[in-house]
Amino acid sequence: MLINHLLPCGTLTDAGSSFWRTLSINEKLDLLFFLRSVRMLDRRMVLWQRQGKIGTYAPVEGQEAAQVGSAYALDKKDWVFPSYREQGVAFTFGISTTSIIQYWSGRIEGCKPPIGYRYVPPTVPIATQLPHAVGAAWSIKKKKETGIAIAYFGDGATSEGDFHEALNFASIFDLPVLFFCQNNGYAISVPFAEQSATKTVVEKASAYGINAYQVDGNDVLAVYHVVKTAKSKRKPALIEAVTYRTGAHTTADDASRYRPEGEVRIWLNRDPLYRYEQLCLKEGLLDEDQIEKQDQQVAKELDRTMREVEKSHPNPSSLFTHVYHQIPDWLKKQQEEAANDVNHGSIHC
Amino acid sequence: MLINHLLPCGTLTDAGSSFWRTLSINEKLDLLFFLRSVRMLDRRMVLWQRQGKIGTYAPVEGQEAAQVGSAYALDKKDWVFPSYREQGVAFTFGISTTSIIQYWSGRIEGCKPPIGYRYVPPTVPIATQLPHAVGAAWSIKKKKETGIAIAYFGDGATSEGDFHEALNFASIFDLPVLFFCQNNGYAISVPFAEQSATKTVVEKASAYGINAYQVDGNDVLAVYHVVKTAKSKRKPALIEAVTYRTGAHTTADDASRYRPEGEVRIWLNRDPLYRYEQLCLKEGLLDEDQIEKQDQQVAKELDRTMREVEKSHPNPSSLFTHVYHQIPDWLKKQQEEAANDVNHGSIHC
Amino acid sequence: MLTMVQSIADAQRVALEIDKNVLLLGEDIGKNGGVFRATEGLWEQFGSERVIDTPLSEAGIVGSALGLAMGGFKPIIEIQFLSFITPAFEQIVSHVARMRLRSQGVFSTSMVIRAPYGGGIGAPELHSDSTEAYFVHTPGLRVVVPSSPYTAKGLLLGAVASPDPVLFLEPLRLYRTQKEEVPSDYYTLSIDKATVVSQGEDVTLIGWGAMIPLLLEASRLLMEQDITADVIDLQSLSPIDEETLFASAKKTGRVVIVHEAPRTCGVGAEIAARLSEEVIDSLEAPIKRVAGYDVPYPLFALEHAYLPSVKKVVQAVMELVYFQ
Amino acid sequence: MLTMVQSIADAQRVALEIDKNVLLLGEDIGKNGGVFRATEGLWEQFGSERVIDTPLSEAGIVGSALGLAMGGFKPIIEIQFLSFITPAFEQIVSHVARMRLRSQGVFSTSMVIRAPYGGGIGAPELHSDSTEAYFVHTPGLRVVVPSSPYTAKGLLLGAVASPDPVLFLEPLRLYRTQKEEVPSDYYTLSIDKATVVSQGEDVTLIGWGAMIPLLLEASRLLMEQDITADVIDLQSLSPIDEETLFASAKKTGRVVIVHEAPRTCGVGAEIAARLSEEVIDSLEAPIKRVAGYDVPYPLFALEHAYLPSVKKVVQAVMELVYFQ
Ligand SMILES: Cc1ncc(C[n+]2csc(CCOP(=O)(O)OP(=O)(O)O)c2C)c(N)n1
Ligand SMILES: Cc1ncc(C[n+]2csc(CCOP(=O)(O)OP(=O)(O)O)c2C)c(N)n1
Ligand SMILES: [Mg+2]
Ligand SMILES: [Mg+2]
Repeated sequence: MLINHLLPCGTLTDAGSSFWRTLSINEKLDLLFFLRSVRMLDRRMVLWQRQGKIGTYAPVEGQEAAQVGSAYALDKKDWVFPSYREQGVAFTFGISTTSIIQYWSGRIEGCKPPIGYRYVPPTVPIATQLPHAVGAAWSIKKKKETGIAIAYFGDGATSEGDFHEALNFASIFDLPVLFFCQNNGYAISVPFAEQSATKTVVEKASAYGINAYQVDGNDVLAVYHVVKTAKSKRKPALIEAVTYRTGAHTTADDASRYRPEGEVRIWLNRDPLYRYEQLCLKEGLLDEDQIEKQDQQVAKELDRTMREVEKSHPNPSSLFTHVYHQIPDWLKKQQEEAANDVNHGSIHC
Repeated sequence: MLINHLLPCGTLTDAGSSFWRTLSINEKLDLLFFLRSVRMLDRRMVLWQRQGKIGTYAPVEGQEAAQVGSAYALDKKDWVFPSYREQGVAFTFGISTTSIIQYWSGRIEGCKPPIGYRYVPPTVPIATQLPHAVGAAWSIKKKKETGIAIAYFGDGATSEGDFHEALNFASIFDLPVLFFCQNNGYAISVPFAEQSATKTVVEKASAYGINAYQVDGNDVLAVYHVVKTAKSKRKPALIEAVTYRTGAHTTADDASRYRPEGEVRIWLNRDPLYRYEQLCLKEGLLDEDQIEKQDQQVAKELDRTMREVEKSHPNPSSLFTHVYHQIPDWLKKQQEEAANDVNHGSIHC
Repeated sequence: MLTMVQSIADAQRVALEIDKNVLLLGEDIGKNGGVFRATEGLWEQFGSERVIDTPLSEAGIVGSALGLAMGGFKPIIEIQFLSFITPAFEQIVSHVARMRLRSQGVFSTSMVIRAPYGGGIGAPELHSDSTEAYFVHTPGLRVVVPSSPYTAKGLLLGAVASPDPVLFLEPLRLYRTQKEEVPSDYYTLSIDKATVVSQGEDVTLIGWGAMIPLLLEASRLLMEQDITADVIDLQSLSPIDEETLFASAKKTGRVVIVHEAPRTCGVGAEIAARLSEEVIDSLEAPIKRVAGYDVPYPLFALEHAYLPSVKKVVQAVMELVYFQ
Repeated sequence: MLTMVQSIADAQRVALEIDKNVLLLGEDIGKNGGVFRATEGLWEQFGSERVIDTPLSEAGIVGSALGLAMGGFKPIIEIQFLSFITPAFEQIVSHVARMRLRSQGVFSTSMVIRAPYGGGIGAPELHSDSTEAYFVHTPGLRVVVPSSPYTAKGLLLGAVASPDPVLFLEPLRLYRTQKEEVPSDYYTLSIDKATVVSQGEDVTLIGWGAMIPLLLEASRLLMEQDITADVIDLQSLSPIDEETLFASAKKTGRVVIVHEAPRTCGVGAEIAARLSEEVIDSLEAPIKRVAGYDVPYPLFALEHAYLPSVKKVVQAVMELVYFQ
């Protein structure tokens, strides 16, 4: 049942081999680039949080293949509805690291998608983005566009009513929407077995009569392949990417309180980067020096971006813009009040 | 798949015959009494609504077997969470016709369950009673009581998030709760095929890994048998009683706008009363005269009750009692205000 | 001559005609024409691609309508009764009210959520509640309430034209009480203005929706005692048209605010608070509220005891006029 | 010496000890001890039958807690952050607040819904909202907010003892800012009384939760200018302890109400409305509100610009003192 292309050691399965042959060199190298870049970005974010440069942060580590593989299968015109942990999706889809860093620095500018991109700001309330993706897919269908909508969510989201209502709508109205669940085994501290009476997420698809795919979420090739396939059908589908976050839920969380060390170790041995890197090296797509150089480039760029974000400052007047289409006069009065309140830097003065 | 004991013509199936043999005469006669009484009560309610004696009313007609059969399988100690159409359940379970008439006359007294009965006031917001039943079942389990909780709802309720969350909880915590769905084919005007991508309600149980039974909802014996069986397992179960309301959604609704006449006719031929009455007559449990006499008795009692309810008047002070455990002093002030407002009979004076 | 519910259907017909991106979504709004017939004939005219019967799933309706709005459509949603908006509460307050801001103006949130509300017609439990204050307290939304067939059509088309999401509350008690000339063409009324529906000198009566006929009746009765009233139909509950309220309060020096919702933290509280912040020195008496009691809306046998009445309003005015 | 979050854990420990019908339900409250550690150690002490990790399902949690309450248990629910109460909004307003009334007193609705709320700690989006007004406007509920470790334990145990359902809002900004002597035994504080935490003559400052330290600081600064303030910690937002507020307002003649929620239709509006109804003739200046702006709570980089500050409070007082 679990679709798998690439084993933890970096060996292709039969299905993996045939998919691999269909890929261009660029695709193959891109996947590696995104995987490595996302990990680098993610680790820096954790560090920057510790240094007080950004706020509480939700790390991706361990889930890079699920995010990169799925996002790489998307087209620019697709609608993307991420939750709060999708930095890997954002980066791969083409969202700037500036935006990503700004968002986690509590800066609303970071939410603004680049022109032409239908990349929706991260959704914090669990499962609420699923109905939005349904609506966006409906707009695609009604306008006879070619794209799809994809909603990203965790295993935890499957317990919410919005999950149910969204899948039901998608199915009844037959909409081109992919429900992409990263089942990382936990909703914060609660293991999937305590959240769901079915052993898998895909089993739930039968209540809605929609297609379902369970895929090894640490296998970037299988994820890429599955999402590409599901996308091409232009039908609602539930995709379960079985994965694991090797770090904490957020930088404010202590995962050792609820996860046995042994479990983490097992999953470290299934690292999504290692296996794909091994494959690329074996296949002679590039060598370790080239990887190293590429990494340095990315690192430099990330650090430069962080410095830039730090230099800029938020403007209190942006509290008021975009709340309504235009700032109404009555709200302008409050905006002036805020502008006059020069000491806005601190609550205690 | 569909469990059936009694054919529309009044003939027992094989399964029906063996169940029939296990029943006492009292049980057999009770079922007939309740079916006939509920229909009589229901028809009178529709009439009384037309006469302005009660408010908007949701008729049961066509669904009597589902309601009587299920309620007759319950014990006094069971928790019952009805929706707004469960007059048949209420009557069979032992709720007085006074209460039923009061409720539909807009009188809060009609909501009060008799002492010792865990019959909860009708729930109006769709599907919201399902989590309550889960909680009540949880209390049963925790207190090691012997009963179960049952939630009544329609096909429409399966589209709501609360349906999903309730079934998930019931399954995870393994609670003795029956989810009894009267699938009457419509949520007001919307046919089930437009509400759900699965053809049946029972298919949805697989998303929660719970037992499911689909039963002919117009077959009082099959319903009684299924609920008895499910109840004895003390496990969560989803029961779909396939039925039809032959009347309108409520007295304010015109069902001919959205239902073909032919469809209604088909279901009139599957009348739940006719078939069970035929069986009883054939089996010689009683004759038509006895039925007639019994009916007259019930009718007299109903009319007497209606007159009594009409004679009594609601007390404005009851707006304030039971909002909190005790009426707080600040609310007593409002209560006095209301008491002093003698002309409370009309908004326009 | 149309009733309010007919004028609302008519407004939606016009909206569907002039803008192909307008869509209707809701429970029983298609073939059935809505439980109140507020979408009567529209499914027949525009088909099920534009007048969409949905499953019984308010969060799903509002959430997917938001996705449709982001995708360039303009959904008009019917929530069958205002109380049944609560399953969609999260979608409304966490998303509909915020998506424009969160996306920094990139994604549209333009939609109208229609809901019949209020009491007085002997409806079943939870079919008569007035919960407008929840939404007035939620920045990013607009809240509009008509009080007549003519204003209903103009305000609803104004709401549809608004790029902001609008909660459009329809006082169901007025759905069929009055027939009025309603132009069959497109016209809009401003959705952020109050209207002075009757002019006077001694007291300002503020209300909306089904309270307006009641305030006019109270004002007529007061006239018999030589007390004349400004009767203000608030119409826009969010934003509140302060200027109109302040001007009237300054003129009369006495204010009574009337609404069906429970008194505590109702919209009346906000109006009273603003008046007491801005025009307190013009007031000759305390600000009075005539509102629902602080109890859940009762089953209908007692709704008349719960609701504001002409008598309660007149009494409140008398107390102010003879204050001190 | 305990912090507020420790005293809240301690209150729950005591509640679990003295009443075997007390149950804790919530997301991550068991093994993890709660994301803020407000249930630290309780799962270990009382086991998973009494300290229950639930699925991520707020409507399911509140709805099944109501069923448990009806069945004789006393649930204490943790909602992880107040904004995530919205999926349970229908269960709370249509059922928890009404089931006692609907069943005419037969079924208990006694439960406590705890939720951290408010801003000031740089939390992610939707983790800092103050939506107390929604619940204060909902008859049948009580709403309580502590402002110190000592009051937190006493009020929480008071809430648990209450037969009415209580929304217990915990100002997360104060979770760890202060350590205080907190008796380890059982004690309760009245959950419907305001407290005058500091006495003065010239102005009344009204607030709750995280506003209290800020009001005390403002009062200290004002003292330097010979302005003395009554600082009132409302504590009970529903019901509102009018007597205490009226007495102070009559004494000082000037009132500033401070809260984090958006100004429009916030609880401040209700307080202002009541004062303007009942003590208007004692006021020497308009009633002022210092509140959040009428915008969604911002991402954290701007939260300090959004929130009430000592400076804004002092400025509001000055305007009142030098009024006219
Ligand atoms: C409606 C709602 N309830 C609670 C929370 C708090 N919360 C944030 S993340 C989380 C766990 C989510 O788990 P899952 O869906 O598996 O995603 P993961 O974090 O594992 O990626 C919780 C409970 C929330 N954001 N929204
Ligand atoms: C949350 C909610 N939304 C809408 C309604 C209005 N409403 C009352 S009954 C009904 C249809 C219910 O259909 P179903 O669940 O199949 O039950 P049936 O009436 O057929 O017995 C609707 C939409 C409601 N009561 N609650
Ligand atoms: Mg997870
Ligand atoms: Mg039905």
